[in-house]
Order: sequence, then structure tokens, then C-alpha cells
Amino acid sequence: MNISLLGIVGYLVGIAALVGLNAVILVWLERKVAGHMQFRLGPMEVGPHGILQTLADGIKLVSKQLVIPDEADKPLFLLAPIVSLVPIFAAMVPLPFSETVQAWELNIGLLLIIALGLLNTLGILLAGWGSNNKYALLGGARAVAQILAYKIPLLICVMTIIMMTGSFSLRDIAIAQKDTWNVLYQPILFIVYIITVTLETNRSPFDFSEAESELVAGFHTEYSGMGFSLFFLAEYSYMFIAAGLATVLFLGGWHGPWLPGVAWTLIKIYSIIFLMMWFRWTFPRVRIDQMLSFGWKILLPLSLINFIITAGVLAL
Amino acid sequence: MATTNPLQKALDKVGIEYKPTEFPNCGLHCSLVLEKEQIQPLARALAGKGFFIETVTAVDRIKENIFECIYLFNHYDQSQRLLVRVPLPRNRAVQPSIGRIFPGAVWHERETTEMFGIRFEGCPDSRNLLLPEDADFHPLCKDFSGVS
Amino acid sequence: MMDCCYIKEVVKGFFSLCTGMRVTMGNVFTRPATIQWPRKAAPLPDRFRGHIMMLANDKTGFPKCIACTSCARNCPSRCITVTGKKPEGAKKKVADRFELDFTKCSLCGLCVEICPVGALDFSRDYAMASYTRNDFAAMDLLQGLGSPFKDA
Amino acid sequence: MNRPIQPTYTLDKVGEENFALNLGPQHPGTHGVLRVVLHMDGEYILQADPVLGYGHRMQEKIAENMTYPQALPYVCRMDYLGALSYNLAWVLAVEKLCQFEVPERAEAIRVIATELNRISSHLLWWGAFLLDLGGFTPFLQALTDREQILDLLEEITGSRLTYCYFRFGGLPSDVDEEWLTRVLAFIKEFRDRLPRYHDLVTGNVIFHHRSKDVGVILPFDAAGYGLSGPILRGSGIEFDVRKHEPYSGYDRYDFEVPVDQNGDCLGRYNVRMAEIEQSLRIIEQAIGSIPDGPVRSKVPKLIKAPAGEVAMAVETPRGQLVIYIVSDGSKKPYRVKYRVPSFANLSIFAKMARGQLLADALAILGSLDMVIPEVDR
Repeated sequence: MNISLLGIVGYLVGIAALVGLNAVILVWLERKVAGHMQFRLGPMEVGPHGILQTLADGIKLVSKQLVIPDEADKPLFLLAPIVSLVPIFAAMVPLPFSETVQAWELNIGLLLIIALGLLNTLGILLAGWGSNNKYALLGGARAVAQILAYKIPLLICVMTIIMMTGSFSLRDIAIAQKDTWNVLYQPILFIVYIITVTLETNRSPFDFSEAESELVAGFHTEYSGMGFSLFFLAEYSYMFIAAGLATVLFLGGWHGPWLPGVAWTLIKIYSIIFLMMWFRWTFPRVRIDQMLSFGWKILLPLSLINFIITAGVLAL
Repeated sequence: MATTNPLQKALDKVGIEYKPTEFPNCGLHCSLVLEKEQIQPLARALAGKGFFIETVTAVDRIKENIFECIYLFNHYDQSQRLLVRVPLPRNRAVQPSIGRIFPGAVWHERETTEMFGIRFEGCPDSRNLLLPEDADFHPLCKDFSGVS
Repeated sequence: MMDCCYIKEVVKGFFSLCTGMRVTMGNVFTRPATIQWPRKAAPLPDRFRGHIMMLANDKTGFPKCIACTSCARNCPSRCITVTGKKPEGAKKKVADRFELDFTKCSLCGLCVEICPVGALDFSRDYAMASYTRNDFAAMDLLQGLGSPFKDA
Repeated sequence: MNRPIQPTYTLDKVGEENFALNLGPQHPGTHGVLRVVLHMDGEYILQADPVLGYGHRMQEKIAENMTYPQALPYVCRMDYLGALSYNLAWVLAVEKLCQFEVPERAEAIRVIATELNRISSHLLWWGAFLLDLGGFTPFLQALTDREQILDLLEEITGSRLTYCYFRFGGLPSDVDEEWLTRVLAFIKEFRDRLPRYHDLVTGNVIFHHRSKDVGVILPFDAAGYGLSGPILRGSGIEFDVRKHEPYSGYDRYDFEVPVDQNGDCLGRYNVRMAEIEQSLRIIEQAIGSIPDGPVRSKVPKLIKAPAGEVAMAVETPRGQLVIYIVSDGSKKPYRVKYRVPSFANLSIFAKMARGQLLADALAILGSLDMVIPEVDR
């Protein structure tokens, strides 16, 4: 494997374009989904059906003054959105879009993504602490408090799949599902996975760390302009990665009839993202202690039992 | 003779004569003028009979140089609105609090205190409620003409 | 036994979530309630209460107002200023100045109701905007109406 | 889920680990300019201290300086969600004081309009409560239906929110048959849509966990704090001014007073949802039995109330409103006291919030359904 400088630059530019484009589309999609689920139209003015609205908003956000509170911990405050966003560039690397389209085939790609996913929480914690705002602090503390409750079921989910395919490589996992998707073998695991990634990406009904009606805006209460938009970018990119992982782990990656592999991957990814949006615009927020007990008392046993049964079946 | 009227029972208990008024005309079943010492025993008797506090307020009778402290009670099961009126001298208006008998009266008493300057003795909380915490004027007094 | 109930609860809860999702998906296929103002506008009802306006006498084209000031006296916000003069040879007074301080007006309509000659009505103006407060602080309601005093 | 053990609050417990949190005056969960100073231990509330008065306008003093008709538009602006109830209370109080007659048709129309207003207020509460719990779609779903009520009310009153439609002795203008049939059509349509509300929220397991056994008010406390309205009925006390001291011909209609024995947020929720249906019933009956005739009786142009006092209670969407007027025989009232329901209802919040999680405190605040300008007056 030879790595050229040009290749790295190419990857970076490609991933940056993907991240940006994805956020533009997702923000627009979110607002459209929200609108139509609420008898509204959503953005309609900028571009046909408001497709360019996000771009306009992005330009506005970037051109805004970056307000730093007087009492804030300035380095942390500025670092937090970056800590939140940068791991995404690395996490996108091992994600396969088709048999050939993949930034870099890593044999431990799955592990890398799971590990980098944790850095998001660090970003939230830094933002919460650095803002020197009680609401932000509560939001940051909540984000940290919930890690174990969802990470362990998530890891068990992933482990079950690894056990089934015997590889950490996302490409191998996708190839292994050429004939039958994993979701058919493991429907309960799929549900557990969707719930845990909803938790991981801080999406409603588990949006504790930014719980609007409780914590104003949670960890990003004090952020405006660029910092705010970076957090947004990070949130939507994490959604993309989580959905991409779900596609590879459960929905057979790029496999599908008629259409090219990349198209199938994107369709699956955006379907899962749509599902997560659907959750957000339907459910009220769970209380944090209820979510913790849900994670420990339902998700963990469920995934563990599933793991054991799978192991038993595989051993036979 | 025994009565089923909770108001009459409560009034009997503290030895106040029950004189009903015309409800359709004024919306009150009974209207009393009491001394300020009588309010706490009456409130206790009313609380025991299931009455609730509607409001505590005052009327500034500046011509007679008195405040009339007004209490409105009502009952959840039967319509029995009782109005109690306690005349207080305007220059040193002090009234025993019923905040420990009806916890809901505390806010009403705080409001009356800041609006009229009537002090409620024994009120668990006597800070300003609606006005700013440093306001020392009493807007609902008839001689109040605004702050500069 | 306990566990059986617990599992039943979880399954029931899961289906209740699905019901909720069915409702929101149903909403997507319902016609949106949005009216895209200003391209389209919702109909204004007949009794719509905009700011008040002065009606003109059909015959003379002069304002109907007889400057009795009952509107000004009855206004809770005291936002109407009206003065009148008696034109030469006329029996009744006619308003020569009728100003509305729309910044204070609460659109209660007491002036319209109280007017003995029905000189006031609500306009159907609702999209009003301005950069200065003064544009609304003294709205001259006689503007555009003829006046017997204009020539003098 | 088990309730946490309530920590007992003493002043010396507020140490270094505990902190004070300013909830409001600008906070999405307080529904207006209410400020609550919370002393917190982590996510648990040790003590809540509501600070009022950010929207205080001295309504009572204003009323003292206004003639009786002039005060009309001011009264409606206290509770902007149930303006017609306030309008009605003021009109009824003055009518009682001056002994004015009201034609029956006017009474029926008053009931129809007030009940429509009650439904619209409850719908907005429904959405806002769910917004407090973090659900976004219910808010706009409720607003979509509320919009139709606003359209109906706008047609007869001319405004959409701070209605001022009732006058002493009746109404300024009649409604036509077409409007009444449209109200009936709306009721039919709305009845079809109500199951969707229950599907989306009432059965939802997350909502259940968030509202059941949260913020329990015992009947004893309810009486002590002088609560009224759906909050009181959610605690199992059947008290509704419309039944208790019937006004405006409410005794002619057949309706129930919904009660829930639990006293928690879910109980209050159920009471309000049931109340919407009862209001629909009342409107149907009122339209069915509406008599013909004038809508305004002869009332002197210059109203001089006889000296005396009057107390008039009305059931607003939030509870019992009492307007107490002292008249000295002049054109202006000598003293007006508004006993507003939200004021009493909010006073129990400090007691309920103690020992709760922050998220629960906001659920409780939402379930109280206060309108802050009404609390502050």
C-alpha cells in the first residue's frame, strides 16, 4: 500500500466535500420532514422548494460575529467545536460506498469508527465546561453520564456482527452479506443498534445534552455563528456515519439489484437518517434517568441475550 | 338545630352570627365585618370545614382613613362565598397572617403588602412579589400618584 | 411472572411508538395548512378590525365627523385627538383635525361603537410597517377626504 | 419508574456542590417572562423560588381609572389565551352590579364563543405541554386545529387573540346562521381528528413515563393553595364554576365535569382532554337550542353603577376567575380585584418542584398551564 501526498489531499478534499454537502442536504431534509410532518411546507423561498436555504443560512452563520462570553474558558470554548468535527474526517475514511469506492480499506475500520465516535462526547463536554454556563455544563454532564448506557449495548451489537463475519473490516462485512442481509438474521439487534446510535448522535427522543425546553440549548447555549454551525455540521456528519455503519453492518452495504453500488449505499444511508428524523419529529423526550435505566435494563440484556444466542447458533 | 351548611357550621364554631346575603345580586353568600383578632380562628375553622382561600386583598377607604382588608373564601362542594372585611387604621395597618393555615394565602398576602403597605404579622414570606424587590411604594393606595 | 409482565410492557410500549409514527407519517400525506403569504393571503373576515378610518359623507365628500369628541373621551388609551370648527352657514361642526396615535391604540373599537353619526369604521389595512415610530404616532385620518376648511 | 427519594432542604445544605440556576425570565420552558430561581443539587431541585412581576402592568389600578366600558379591552389582555372568559367575567360582574338584563340569544352566543375559546386554549396548552416534554409535532398539530377556531372567532369578534366581543347587556352584533353551521361542521371535523391526538401522545409510552406520577398534588394541598380549574380536577376534586355557580345559562346545558383521581401531570392532561370533548358538547347543545331574538338589551350609554360591591366568578380555561368590584356610585369602579386562577395555581409550584429532577419540574410547570401576564396582571 503506497500513500502519496496527492492521495491524502484528494481524500481530505473529497471527505470535506461529502461532509459539507451531506450537511446541506440533511439540514434541508430535516426542515422539510419537520414541516410536512407538522402540516407545514418547510423552507420554500431560496431555490426550488427551498433547497438552497441551508446554503443561505450557512453563509449567514459564517459571516456572523463569534461571541465569546467574558467568563468562558477561551481555549476550551474555541477548541470544542473543532474537537467535535475533526474526528469525522478520520471516521469517514474506512466507510465503503461500494466495492471500489472507499477512501482507504482498513482491516480494523469498524473499531476506528466506534472509537472516534466517542470523541464527539468529548467535544460536548469541552463545550459544556468551557462555556461557563450552568445550562451548558448540565448538558455536557448529561452527555458524559449517558455514555456507558449506550456504548456497551452498541459494542455488543457490533461484536455480534463481527462474530458472524469474523472480520473487523467494513468491506469484508459488506461482502459477507452478498446474499442475505444481516438485518434478516438479527432484527432485534438492528432495533437496538438504531436506538443506540440515536443516543450517540444526541437525537431526539434522547437529545438530553441539548434538551431545548429544559436546558435552553444545552452544551451549545453560548455558541453562535461559526461555532454553532460547526456543531451542526458535526451532528449531521455523525448521523451520516452512524447510518453508514448501519448500512454496512445490517443492510448489506452496497448490495442491491439494478442500481450501482454507490447509489444503493446512499439510498440506505438516507433511509436510516430519515428514520431518525421521523423519530425526532414524533416522540417527546425521554427523561435522562429513564433513559439510563432503559439502556441498562432493556438494551443491555436484549443485546447480550442476542449475542449469546447468536454465539450458540454459530457454534452448532 | 343542626345545619348542613358548612359555612354556618364554621361560623358557629367561632361564635360569629351567620347572616346570609342575596347571592344573585352580589355574588356573595355572606359578608362579615370582623376585628383583626378574629381572622385566625375563623380561618382555622374554615380550613377545618373544607373551605379554600380565593383571595386576600384590601380596599383603600381614604376618606374614612382606613384600609379594609378583604378575604374571600369559598367551598369546593357547595357554593358558599364568604367575604370577610377587616377595617385597619391606615397609618399602622398590621394584620395577623393566615399564611400558616392556608399556604395559598401567602402569595395573596405578599401582594397585598406591597400594593397597600399592610403588614401581615407572621407571614412566612414577606418579600415583594410583583413589584421590584426594592420598591417601597404602594401603588394601589388612593394617594399614590406614580413614581418619578 | 414478573418478567412476563415486564416484557409485555416493553412490547406494548414499542407498539405505542409505532402508532405515533404512523400519525406523523399520515401528516406528511395531509395537505399542509400553510398559506404562503404574501403570494396568497388568507381571507379577511367582514368584521376585521384594522386601524380606524374616517368615512366621508356621500353627498358632500366631507368627513362625516361632527367633532363631538365622544370617541376621544371614551378611548381607553386616549389616542384620539379631534378638533372641529363650524363652517360658515352650517348648522353642525365639522372636524378639521382628527389624529389617531396608532402606537397606543389597542383596536378595541369603542370609538366606532360610540360614534353617534357612524363616522368611523375599521380599515382593512393590516400589513403596516415603517422605519419610524412617527409614521404611526399621529395618523391623520382626514387625509384624502375633502374638507370645507381647505380652501380657506 | 420509581420516584427518587425527596431530599429535604435546609439552608445549610446549599454548599459548594450545589448551585443556583436561573430558570428564566427568558427560557423556553417557562412560557413567558417567569423567573424561577432553582437551588439545585446536580439535576435535583432543592428549592424553587418563583419570581414574578416581569409582566406586571398594575391592571387593578388601571381599572380604577377607567370607566366601566373603557376597562373592557384591558381585562381581555390579562389572559390572552382565554380572553373571552375574562371578557365575560367583566361584563357579567358589571351587569350584576347594575342589574342589567341579557337576552337569551346573547347568552347562548356568549357560551358558544367562550367554549370555543376554551377549546383553543386547551389545544395550545396541549401543544405547549408536549413541547415542554420535547415533542415538536404535537404543537403544530394542535395549532392547525386551533387556527380554525381562531378563524371562526375572528369572524364574529374581528380579532384573533385578544377578543373583546361581549358588551354590557348583550353583544354588539349578532351572528348569522351560516356561522353556526360552520361551527357545527368544525365540531364534526374536529371530533374525527381527536383520535389522532390520542394516538400521537396519549398512548405513547415515553409520554406516559414522563407524566405519570410526576408532580402529584394531593387534594388536601389543592384546597390549601386555593387551586382551581383542570389542575384541581386532576386531583380529584369536582369543582367547576360552571356547575357550582352557574352563569350565562350554563345550568341549561348537560355536561360533565371530568375528574381524575391521580393528581399527577397525566391526570391533569386527561382532564383537559376530556374537557375539550365536554366543551364540544356544550357548543352543540347551545347551537341546537339557540333562541331567536335581540342580542342586546337596553343599557344606558353612560354607565353609573350603584354603590355597592359584587363578586363574579367565571370558569376560565385555567380555573376560577373572580372579579370583585367595589363601586362608589360613580362612572369608575372604586376598587377592582382580579382573583386570577394562574396566580393561585402557580403558588403551589415551589412545593411541587422540591426534590424533583429539572426535567420533571418543567413538565410540572407545563402541566400547570399558566399564562404569565395573567399571573402578573
